[in-house]
Amino acid sequence: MKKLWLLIFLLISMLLISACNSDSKSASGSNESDSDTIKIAGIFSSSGGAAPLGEPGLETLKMIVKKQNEEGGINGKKIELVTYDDKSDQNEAVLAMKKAITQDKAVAIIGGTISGNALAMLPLSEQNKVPFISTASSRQIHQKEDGTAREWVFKMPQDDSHAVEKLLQYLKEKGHSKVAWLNVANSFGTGAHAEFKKSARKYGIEAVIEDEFEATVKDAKPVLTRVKKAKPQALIVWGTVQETSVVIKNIRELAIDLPVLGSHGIGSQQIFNLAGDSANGVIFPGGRLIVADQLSDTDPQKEILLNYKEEYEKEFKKPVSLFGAHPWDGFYILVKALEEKGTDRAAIRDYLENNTSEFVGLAGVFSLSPKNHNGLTPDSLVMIKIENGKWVLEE
Amino acid sequence: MTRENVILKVDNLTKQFGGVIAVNEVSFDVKKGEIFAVIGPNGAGKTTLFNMITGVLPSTSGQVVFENHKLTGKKPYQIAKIGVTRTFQNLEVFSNMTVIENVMTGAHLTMKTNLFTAGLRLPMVVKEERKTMEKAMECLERVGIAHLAYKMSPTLPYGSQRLLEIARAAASNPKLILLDEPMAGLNSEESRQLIEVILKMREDGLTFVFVEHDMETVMSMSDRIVVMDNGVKIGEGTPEEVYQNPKIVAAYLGDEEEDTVYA
Amino acid sequence: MEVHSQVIQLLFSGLTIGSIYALIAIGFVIIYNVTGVLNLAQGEFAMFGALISISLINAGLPLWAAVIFSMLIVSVIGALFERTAIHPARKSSVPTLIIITIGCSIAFRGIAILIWGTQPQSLQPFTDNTPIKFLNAVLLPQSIWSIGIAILILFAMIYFFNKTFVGKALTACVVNPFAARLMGINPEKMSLLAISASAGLGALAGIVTSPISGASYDMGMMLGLKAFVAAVVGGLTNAPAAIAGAFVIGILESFTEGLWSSGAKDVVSFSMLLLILFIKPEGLFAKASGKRV
Amino acid sequence: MEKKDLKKIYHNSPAGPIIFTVLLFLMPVFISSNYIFTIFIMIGFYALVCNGMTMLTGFAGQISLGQATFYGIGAYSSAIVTGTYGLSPWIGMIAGMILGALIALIVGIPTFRLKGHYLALATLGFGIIVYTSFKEMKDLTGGSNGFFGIPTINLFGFEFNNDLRYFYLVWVFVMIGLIFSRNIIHSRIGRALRSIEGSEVASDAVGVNIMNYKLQAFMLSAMFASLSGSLLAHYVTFINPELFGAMTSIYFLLMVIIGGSSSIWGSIVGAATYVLLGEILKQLVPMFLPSAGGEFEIMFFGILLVVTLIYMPNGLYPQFEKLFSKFKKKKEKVQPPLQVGGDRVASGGENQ
Repeated sequence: MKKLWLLIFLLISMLLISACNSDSKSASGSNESDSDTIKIAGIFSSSGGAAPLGEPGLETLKMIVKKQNEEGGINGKKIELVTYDDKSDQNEAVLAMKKAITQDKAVAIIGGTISGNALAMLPLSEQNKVPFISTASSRQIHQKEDGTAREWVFKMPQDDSHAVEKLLQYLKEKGHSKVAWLNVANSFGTGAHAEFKKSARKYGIEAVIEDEFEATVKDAKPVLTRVKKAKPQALIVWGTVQETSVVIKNIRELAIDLPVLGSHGIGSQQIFNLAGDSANGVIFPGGRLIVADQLSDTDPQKEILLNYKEEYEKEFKKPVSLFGAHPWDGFYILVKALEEKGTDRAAIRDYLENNTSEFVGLAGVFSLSPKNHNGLTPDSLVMIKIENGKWVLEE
Repeated sequence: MTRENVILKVDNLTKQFGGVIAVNEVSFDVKKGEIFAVIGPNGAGKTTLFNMITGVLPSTSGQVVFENHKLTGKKPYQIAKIGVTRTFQNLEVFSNMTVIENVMTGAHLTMKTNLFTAGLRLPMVVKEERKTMEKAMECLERVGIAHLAYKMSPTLPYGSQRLLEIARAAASNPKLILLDEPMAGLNSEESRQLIEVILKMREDGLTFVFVEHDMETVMSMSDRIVVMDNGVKIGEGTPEEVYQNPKIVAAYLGDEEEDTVYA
Repeated sequence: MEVHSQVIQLLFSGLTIGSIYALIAIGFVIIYNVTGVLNLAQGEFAMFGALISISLINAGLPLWAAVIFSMLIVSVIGALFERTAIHPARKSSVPTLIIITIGCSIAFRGIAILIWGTQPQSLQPFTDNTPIKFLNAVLLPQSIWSIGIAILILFAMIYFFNKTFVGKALTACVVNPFAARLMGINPEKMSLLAISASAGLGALAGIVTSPISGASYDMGMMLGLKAFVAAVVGGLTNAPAAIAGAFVIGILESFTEGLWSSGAKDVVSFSMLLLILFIKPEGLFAKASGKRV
Repeated sequence: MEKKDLKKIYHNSPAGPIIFTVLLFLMPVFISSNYIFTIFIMIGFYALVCNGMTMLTGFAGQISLGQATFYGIGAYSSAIVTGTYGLSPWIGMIAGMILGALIALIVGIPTFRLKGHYLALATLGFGIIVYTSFKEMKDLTGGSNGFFGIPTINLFGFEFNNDLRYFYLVWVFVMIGLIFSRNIIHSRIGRALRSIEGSEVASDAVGVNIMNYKLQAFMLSAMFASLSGSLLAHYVTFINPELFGAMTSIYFLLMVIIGGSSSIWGSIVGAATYVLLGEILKQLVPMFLPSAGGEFEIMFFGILLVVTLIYMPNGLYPQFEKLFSKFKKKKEKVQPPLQVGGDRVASGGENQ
């Protein structure tokens, strides 16, 4: 019985200690001397269902913070990075956010890998008036229902609407006016579906069939039989890698000979393993990163894209991913504000909002404003085609 | 036998399991204040009969009437509401409760508390609880195990658990208690105690019907007896009459007591 | 696409999915009949089977060896599961045992994350996967594998339970454990045997599935639940009924998806579960004399 | 004699609960970390759900594998009532509880007609149906995108808009819930529920309408879960269907079993163990297994659940009680293990 007490005591004291000291895996060594460091928190889904998205983000952020510190930090101060894993779980994300704001007293927070988590986290940033730079993609993150910007929240990835509009532009150019729309039945898919319904008409495009498939889809052939019957000119499959692979395979198996378009969520090497040859010919709107070497030399992003790619691949011995790019953009936008305004959160926010224009980042060229806390346009994306295990810029 | 005195009327009750007829058109009447026994060898259909009267088993045909209520087709809890309760052959005390709680559960039907008044613990609930508790104590005193009231029920000796079941049955203010082999597993001292309790309760106006094959108990305690064999009623009468009926003695002793008689 | 070819296509899809459910459902039924336990960790055996076979193939083993080894390994996992979790609690009530299997299922998933991580993996089809045309509908060789294996197992089951000594012994344990013991059959050994055999079958289901839909640590739960629905719908008391139930569920899901909406798929199959539970709890195809449930 | 005697059966010395409550409510005087508050708020949400489930599992002997359904119904009711229609949060809460109870009734009636462990299966299936509905009824729930912009709770102009305030709000509800449950257990209703577990046939014979009481316990558990869901919705202000999936239901059951379903205090122990252990594992495991990713901690919870059921079927709470009674020299009163239905049902089913 004594053992049980001891155990409980130990566990509780461990929790208290860890809570008070906070889990500071700082990039720099120093801990207590607050004035010498600038504390930033990174919250990513480095495990759980969204780990393939969250991990590159976390790694990138760690890498560039280290680099920045090696180059002298910010105005002589080192950056202290505190990181949390939200395990792709909404509750965990809220807890981590809380910890970052109240225990670590972070100056700003970067992260929120998936939209669900970012949406759950952002009320805390608004309440506590802490700048939150989101690396998840939903438009709701930076925009309220009425279309105005959320005061303390900025968002680095393109909106779903950018990707959808880029895709629609492409369809229009190719003259496909009757399309089939399929999306994965989660926030990634339904969000894009809403954007599609809103904008399709503008581009003179009509969906002859709209349906969903599950993230755990095993066989999409039943849905595809209906798609085939509707006789579209092109087929849009909006999902992330795993489910899209299954659907694409099924499309090939049913010998549906139509152009297949994917979402920006499939721009990961995994698609080559999971979908194999079936992926050939799939076209999707994606960031310039994965086709950086094919860009024309006049492209303003080309240089930093190639640099980032080289650094990341050298450090982690694996190919870059688009999801790693968003924290990069967020961090360097933030660095500028920190250099100018120090650690005053309100001043940082104002600076981010008003003084970030034509910032050349990895995802695109950002121009933030009080009305727009994202600052990207559909042109920040390019159409990319999959060909025999390679990305090919499609123009 | 005057009609007004009849409290329980069993009328052509039949139970068929597949092709086997376990109870075949059994009829008898029980009068108010009587101690009435159903005897017969194992497999005679006594327990099946009991289960039909208390609603545990549906009957195939025939009916049971208690006072003016038809019991056939009712569920056990509905039958309990009418005033018929029972004990069990293989002891079914609530093993997760203390002795007094067992008896208080027996008084379930005499109480009115519902989920919300209970949750809010309104004054009327407290009052009712106290009243029930007193009553439960009384019941325990009547069977002579009041001193064990706060023990967990499985810790009681076997005989006391039987008494507890009777106290629990009595707590619901029933008019009729059915006892399923009340003497099974009791030693002679415990049996004697139990008989005393039952006789005492009969004086308070309760009616008892019991199934038993301990002949001694049956003869010493019951007013009237029904004898069953192979699902059929083969005789009825006072203990003396039954003892003197050669047909009954043959059937009963021939089957059941053979071992004991010749051992 | 014409209506009849669409129907045939949906039928093919339904049969494929159904055959996967069937393989897992058989395991449910065997375990349930021999031990009385509703094993909600059954889907995790499929997950282990799939991931282990992929690892073995990546390590250079040929497909057939990988299949056999991973089935063996998963059978051993099943045996360990029986010894450490089910056996010590065999005297507990049915719900307690159900919860124990849930506990094991989440523990299994945790172990899978530690070993394989969260990234989905895939397996090459068993044979060349050029679609076969049939009345304007296509059937994949992998689907034929899957359906074929399910049917083969069905006949193996019938043979096993009716013709072999061990099979009869297992049946005896169900009908009357006491009499079985008198005849020298040890029900505890039978429980071990039943659970490891079911684990092996579950593994096979997982391996067959992975070329079709990939494999990941969390694939077990939904597969297990659907197979469970199938088993209840068909009838938990005997394997052929459960297999029939699995095909019913597979076809139902495929037609719901093909003719109505994919979102409604889960709703339809789980509504079917409730409907069966409420109206015909012994299952659609079970004989009314079924002892269990 | 009268007054003392009631206490003799339910010797609920108020000392323990009062000390606990005082310590808990004084905690913010010593600790002012929002992180700690959040953890306790989470524990409160879960404890409230588990409280209802304890009534259902420990006292009525039924198992629900779909309690997250009611948690979700509460959350979405509150979200829709306050977010979409702009009504008072209290209306949302009550609407959620009524809706939860009604749905429990609809699921319960056919389920309890059947003997055995059907509730577990029916709730499992039903949980998935409702979860899918949350995703599919996009106009009402926002679908997978989630429901955004749920207002905070306001009581006579007092906003529960920070962690400290919410901490008190949640724990007041938890305490009221505990007292409510305790009152029920120590009454006619509690005895009726426990008698079902003790012996279903005897319970029937003394006049307990078993189906009715199982149903009541199920509805009560649904209301607790729904209330907790409402509180969650107003706390996080953003909800999506993922919060209310099958895994959440399983976690609730896990908490109830680990805490111990034979006492309502087990619900707090279970919820606290789940949350605290989860937090600790998150800190510790990466130190030893840096490569571990994902929800690896479910492995520990799974093992803990199995070990608890095999070696400590009463859960952790009785251990606490034993410790406590060592100091207080209390009478022996350990409830028997979670002998949920099963065996008893089988032995009582003479009419099958």
